[in-house]
Amino acid sequence: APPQAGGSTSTEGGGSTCGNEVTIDEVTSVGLAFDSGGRGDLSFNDATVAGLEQAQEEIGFEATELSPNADGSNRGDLLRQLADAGNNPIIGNGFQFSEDMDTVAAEYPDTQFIRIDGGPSDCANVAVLTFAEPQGSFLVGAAAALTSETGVVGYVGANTSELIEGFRAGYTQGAQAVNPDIEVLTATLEPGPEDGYNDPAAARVAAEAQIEQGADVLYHASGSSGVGVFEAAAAADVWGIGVDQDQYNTIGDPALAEHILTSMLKNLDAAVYESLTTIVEEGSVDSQNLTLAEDGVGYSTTGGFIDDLVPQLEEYKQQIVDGEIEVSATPAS
Amino acid sequence: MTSAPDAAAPPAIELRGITKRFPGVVANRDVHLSVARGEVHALVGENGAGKSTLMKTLYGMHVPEEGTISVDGEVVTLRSPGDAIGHGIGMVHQHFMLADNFTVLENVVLGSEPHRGPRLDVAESRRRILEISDRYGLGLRPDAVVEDLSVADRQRVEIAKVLFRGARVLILDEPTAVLVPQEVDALFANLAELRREGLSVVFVSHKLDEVRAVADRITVLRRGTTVGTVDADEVTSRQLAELMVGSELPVAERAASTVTDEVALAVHGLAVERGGRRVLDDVSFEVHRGEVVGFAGVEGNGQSELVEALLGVLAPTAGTVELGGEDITRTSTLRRRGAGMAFVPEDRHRQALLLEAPLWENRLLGHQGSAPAGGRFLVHPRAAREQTARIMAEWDVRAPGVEVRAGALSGGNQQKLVIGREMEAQPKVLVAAHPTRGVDVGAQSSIWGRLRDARAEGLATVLVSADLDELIGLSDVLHVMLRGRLVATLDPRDVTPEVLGTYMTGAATGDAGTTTEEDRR
Amino acid sequence: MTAVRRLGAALAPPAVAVLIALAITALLLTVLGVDALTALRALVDFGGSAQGQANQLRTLLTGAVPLFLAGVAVSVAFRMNLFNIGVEGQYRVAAVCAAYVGGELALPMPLHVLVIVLVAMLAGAAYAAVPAVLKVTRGVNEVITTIMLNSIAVGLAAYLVAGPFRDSTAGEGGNPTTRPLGESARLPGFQDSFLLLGLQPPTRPVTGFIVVAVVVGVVVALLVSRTRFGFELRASGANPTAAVASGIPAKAMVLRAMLLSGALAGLVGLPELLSEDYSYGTSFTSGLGFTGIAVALLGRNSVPGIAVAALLFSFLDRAGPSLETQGIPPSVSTIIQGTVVLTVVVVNEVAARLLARREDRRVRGRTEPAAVPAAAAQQGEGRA
Amino acid sequence: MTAVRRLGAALAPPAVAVLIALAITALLLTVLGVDALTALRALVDFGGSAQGQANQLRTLLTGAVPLFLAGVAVSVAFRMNLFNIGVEGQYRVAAVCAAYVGGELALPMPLHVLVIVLVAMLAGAAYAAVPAVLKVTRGVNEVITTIMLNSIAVGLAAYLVAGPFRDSTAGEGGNPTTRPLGESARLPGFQDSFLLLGLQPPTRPVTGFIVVAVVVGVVVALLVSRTRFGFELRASGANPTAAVASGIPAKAMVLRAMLLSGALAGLVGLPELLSEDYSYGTSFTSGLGFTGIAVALLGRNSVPGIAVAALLFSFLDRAGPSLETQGIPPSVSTIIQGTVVLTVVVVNEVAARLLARREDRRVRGRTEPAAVPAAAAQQGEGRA
Ligand SMILES: Nc1ncnc2c1ncn2[C@@H]1O[C@H](COP(=O)(O)OP(=O)(O)OP(=O)(O)O)[C@@H](O)[C@H]1O
Ligand SMILES: Nc1ncnc2c1ncn2[C@@H]1O[C@H](COP(=O)(O)OP(=O)(O)OP(=O)(O)O)[C@@H](O)[C@H]1O
Ligand SMILES: [Mg+2]
Ligand SMILES: [Mg+2]
Repeated sequence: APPQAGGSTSTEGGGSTCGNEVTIDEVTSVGLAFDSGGRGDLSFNDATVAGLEQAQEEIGFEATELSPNADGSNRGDLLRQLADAGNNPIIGNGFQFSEDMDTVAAEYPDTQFIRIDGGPSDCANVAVLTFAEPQGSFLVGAAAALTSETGVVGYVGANTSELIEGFRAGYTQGAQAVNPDIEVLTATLEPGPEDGYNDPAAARVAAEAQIEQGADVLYHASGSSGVGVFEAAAAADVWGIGVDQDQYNTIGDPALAEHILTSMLKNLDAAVYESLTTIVEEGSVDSQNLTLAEDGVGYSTTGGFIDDLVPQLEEYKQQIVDGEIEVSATPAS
Repeated sequence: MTSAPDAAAPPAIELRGITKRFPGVVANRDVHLSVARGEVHALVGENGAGKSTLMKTLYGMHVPEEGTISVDGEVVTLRSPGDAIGHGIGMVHQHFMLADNFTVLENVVLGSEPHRGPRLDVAESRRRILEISDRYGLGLRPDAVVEDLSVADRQRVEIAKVLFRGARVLILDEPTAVLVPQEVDALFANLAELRREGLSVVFVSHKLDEVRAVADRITVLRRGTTVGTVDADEVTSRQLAELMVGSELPVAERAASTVTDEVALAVHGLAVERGGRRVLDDVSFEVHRGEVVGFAGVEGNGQSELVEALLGVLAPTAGTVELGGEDITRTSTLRRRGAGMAFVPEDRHRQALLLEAPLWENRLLGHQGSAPAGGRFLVHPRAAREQTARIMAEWDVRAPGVEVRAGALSGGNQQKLVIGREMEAQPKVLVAAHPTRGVDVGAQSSIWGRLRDARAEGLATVLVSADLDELIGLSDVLHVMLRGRLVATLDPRDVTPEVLGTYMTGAATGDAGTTTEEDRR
Repeated sequence: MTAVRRLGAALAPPAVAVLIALAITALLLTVLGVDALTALRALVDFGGSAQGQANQLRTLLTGAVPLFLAGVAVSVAFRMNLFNIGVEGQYRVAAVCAAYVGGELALPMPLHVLVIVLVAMLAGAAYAAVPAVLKVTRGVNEVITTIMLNSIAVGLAAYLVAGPFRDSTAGEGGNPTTRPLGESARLPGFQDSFLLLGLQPPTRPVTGFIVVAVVVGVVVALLVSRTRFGFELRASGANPTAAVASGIPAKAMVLRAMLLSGALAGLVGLPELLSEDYSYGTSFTSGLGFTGIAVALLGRNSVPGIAVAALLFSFLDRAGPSLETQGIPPSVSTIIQGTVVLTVVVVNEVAARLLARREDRRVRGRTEPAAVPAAAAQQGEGRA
Repeated sequence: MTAVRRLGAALAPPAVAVLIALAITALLLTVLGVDALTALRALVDFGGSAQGQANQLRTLLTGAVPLFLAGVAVSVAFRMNLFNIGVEGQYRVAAVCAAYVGGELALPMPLHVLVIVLVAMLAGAAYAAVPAVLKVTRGVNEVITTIMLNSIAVGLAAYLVAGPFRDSTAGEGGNPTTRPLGESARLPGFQDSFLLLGLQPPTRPVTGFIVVAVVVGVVVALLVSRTRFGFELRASGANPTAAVASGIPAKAMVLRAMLLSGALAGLVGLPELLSEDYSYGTSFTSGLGFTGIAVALLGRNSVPGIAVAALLFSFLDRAGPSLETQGIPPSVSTIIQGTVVLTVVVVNEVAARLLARREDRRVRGRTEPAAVPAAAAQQGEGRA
């Protein structure tokens, strides 16, 4: 069905600079462009796929998935190709789509774009789904501090992008909320704001170094690099903390799963599922920031390792939802 | 035409009806060659006649299109040097094939290393090399790096290499081109020794007197095919030359002096050090316009360093060089060439040619900065092609065209191209090492003629050569080099090769019996 | 005439090669249990709609431009037997410097772009100067220094963009980038000009930097074949000893070749900077320098060959998503792309050899066999 | 005596180099505004506790093993002037094959490991055979073929592990891996043996494959310096024309060198397979082949040099997190690591030259200058 051009008067945000308000009568084909790592990364990309597949089962559209090339230079072209093929809406997975998606949205003003993560967009036809990762990370940080016997916990981040630094910020605050004297060791896999999602070997070396320095709970925000963290944790018999999905379930290796204390859930699947059903129901979708309050983020208890901590964590959660605790998205150092 | 010395036994080597084509060129056509056991067999012919090609065929470096090769009466197929070596054939190449950065020992054993199990037996290698060295008076230093050796030393390494493998048939492609008479005598003594031991030697040379002296039989090649085989004692050099080229044997005759007062090149107290040792020490001389100054010396006594220092490739540790009154001790090679210096190196493959580039690009090399083919910023391929064609015509460089790779030319033709290139630039000073190395008798006399013409027009020449006839015939004054020093200054008019030889080996010293500069004017 | 023939000689082998490569790839695919026909169709598929086709054409061209520049940069050093693995680091450092200077400056249109291009070339050359100087003065192999400088470049660019070069006008938070270029530095592209060729204009313009790439290609081709510098470069590469004896300063040539290579490398990031991103930030493309090595080798160091090679790489890159759409997993599509290039390399090599041999024969065929006086050869030359 | 001196000659330069490198790095850090002392202390910090130190030592050794193997693999080809960029692809293909065969087989202990090692070496050699054969028969440059084969290897390994080689006993879901090795294929490591040296044992053992690495190092060193094969390898690399003229089959040598290099490359992934992961999956370490090139070059192609270089790389790798703990941003720590290696390369080169010159003088000093009869030289030799 040809997309209907809605009135280009945008409501909030004071005047969009590109694209139209899009109304979709019938969702027949949905495009999904992956972040680097592609399908099978056991975390970020796979979570989005899960949401897409759930919606697909219910709604019954055709889905086209495309992966970026090795150097990630073709993200914009992936979106264009999906748009040219008539997909509507089109999902771009990851903040790295930010600039490209806005550019492409201007070129295809009547196609609805959905971006997971990234800064706000000026385009009327771009809906950005963001998550309060710092809040979720706060809770697993608290869990880490409550579990740690050494008073030292670790963190392995993919890179120094704003998004990934947010994980670190929340985690540190959560840990310090429990134990102000706690030492949080941090390691970053890539010096710049890009990549680092696909280097389990480096993650493992970093994690081992932290374990050597006494860390006994390690959190990672590094896509499929995280496997390296879990391997190091399992080998040293300490804890790892998963990210994005419930990695206890998705890691696929029981030996590693036994060392996944909890995971910071970024309910991508639910968000993707919901935005697609919203389009079906209402014809359009808006940007959303999904916080603890909306269950956009959270923590998992699979494996039962933190069952006794749940009351304390729920208390922190409530305080955050109530605004008693404010979680900053930028790390102190 | 006679039969082989021992008609009963099958010939050690027999080539029958060999034809070898390169794209567009028939290098060998229906060639027949038969070498008996214990025979020294010479192969002569003008440049490009196909001698090296034939020898390479025999050494398995390429497979002929037609014809058969028999070793001791048995037809064999030689697909690689490995095969040839397997049949007891060894070769010393016209252009050496040594690993420069390896030691003498390593080079000699390469490919047939003495070993115990998989392990290399260095001690055994050393023992056998020294044995060969002593037996044939090769004077090898097993641990010297080949890179540091003079051309003659390298030649000896190549010979040792072949002997080391116990080759029954030795191929020597122009082995004497860079040897001084004493060394040639020594080599021939060695060959005689080998021959007595029943080895066969095939050797290529342009020096017809030499050929007659040492060979049992001589096969003449012309335009890729055999003209005939003659007994060495039954032929004169003149007859040989006629068989080869149909012209007379050239003589390096002296011409009237054209020496002027004007100093073109002046060298004072020049010294060069290598590895902490003075390889050139306190060398002083002058070259005037219209003068040829010859340098005689056994290889390895500093001639190379002298040439390279004059060219500016080697930085002297002391002394000055003046070109036309201007101090050029510290100027670059480029400037020196620009100021009218030309250069014919001792090793054309290493220092003068781009073997994989077409002839016209080789014409540009060294002259890329000057008109008409080169320039300050641009080069002009068309002009370079035209000039190359002219050089080829005037200097009788035999090649199918200017687009041919330099590496496809025969050795003598490469040499003619290099000389032609340098002379066409009309230099003021020519620094030439072995300018007629490897060129045939006809071309040699024409090159000599041209050098004389240029001298008459004012060219100042520094001539280094192992060919004493050439040195004596062309030079206006002769310096003898020994251990990096000028030990004698001789007048070529009253010196014979034999006398010169005694000076070169250090048997005679000083300036006894020579004239002074004043006398000669 | 000869120019056309030479271009033909340079272009024919790759063309034949691509066809043969496709055949071999089809075989391999069948072995892997993939439907070869579908895969190949997807490979060469430019999409159904005219719009889609135009866009794919744009992607092809836009993708080829930086690869071409990288290939040319690598090839210049190759001519001297220098292996400039450092194009990768050079273009990264150049891009971050150019983006910073371009963002902070305000200049009228053509000047602004010019300054950015110059800064990029200078920065690239400066970064290439390090291995060059180390090689010339200390004899250090350029491969290892450039490998290490590549890794330093990653850190350096990240450090610069996060610190000294960061856009100070942007607030806290957000990923660090340099200040976006002003309008005067944004290169117009080709879009409506497609109409002139009777084609549908793509949704986005083809980068205007393609003009620079063409100019660079022509200049470098002329430089190498027609100038003294180019000749000296080739001679030094072919026979260093002879070059020195011919008055070519070997060390200076190493320096010059590396600086030129680095300056060209500096251009690699500019299409992206001037026509896409307008700043150096998170999504700046990396890895082009490495692909440039393959491009230069595939193009056999000749400028037209490199152009074809860059187009081939870009073509295959573009095909990745098409293959994925056809249900071919990314792993198999990587295999396909690699195999196509590999076969092209081999066939290209064989074809080039055959051609050289034919050319040889053509040249020689004009003259009589062996020992013919050169005068005849000269005539033969004149006749052609 | 000479062996010791030679080892000293190979080891002394890198040691001095590291010290000088640290000094230069300190300077650079000060320029970047980082406290140099803190940074350097963090760099060499092995942690406070004895346990921590033992563990860091373990990380250092474990990290160095595959880098050493990769470096040796690259260096064998280098000796013949072959640039085997393909170690990367070779070890990947070898690892996936070895993991598959090892996982599917059940054999008694030493045999099981042996079979896995053999399969890895065979697979590596087979994958290296492709560029070797293409070079020998078609004259295709090995750099481009290995580059392309690396990219094909990525696809191939992903394809194999997702399809034919996938662990069929594992359920659906989860990421694809090969079937985990049985106990009989899991290499015991060194842990309690630390006590013998008076050291605290690390929490995890050092990979037992270190023994294999040492054996490989010794064998390759002997092979290259003491055997005919090694000698002919060097000769063919240094001067192919001379080698051919000496009857050494050049093409066969290319084949042998590449096959040997590939077989050694096949070992690179085994420490991880046999002592860490026990299967090949998505998290298998990549990039070791590329680092191997830097290691081989830094080690100047000598086995002891490569060992030192591998340790240095592993040391710096290990230091990354320590630096970050000291508040040094990752970008700066990347710069530090790169600079240390770069300076080591330069100083090493200079030192090696000085040493070579001294050695030269020593050797030459033993013989008389020029035209000395060989007998005298022989005596001189005997005297030393
Ligand atoms: N590799 C090659 N490719 C093409 N042509 C070649 C090749 N080698 C030799 N030729 C040609 O074959 C012919 C014979 O050359 P060859 O080297 O055998 O001459 P030669 O008798 O040894 O001469 P010289 O006395 O100058 O050394 C020449 O025309 C030469 O150009
Ligand atoms: N780079 C070097 N290092 C050490 N020794 C060297 C070096 N170059 C030459 N030699 C030695 O110096 C001596 C003189 O050699 P040189 O090359 O000067 O010979 P030459 O007299 O020039 O011979 P030719 O007549 O062939 O030019 C030889 O013993 C040689 O081994
Ligand atoms: Mg010859
Ligand atoms: Mg000499």
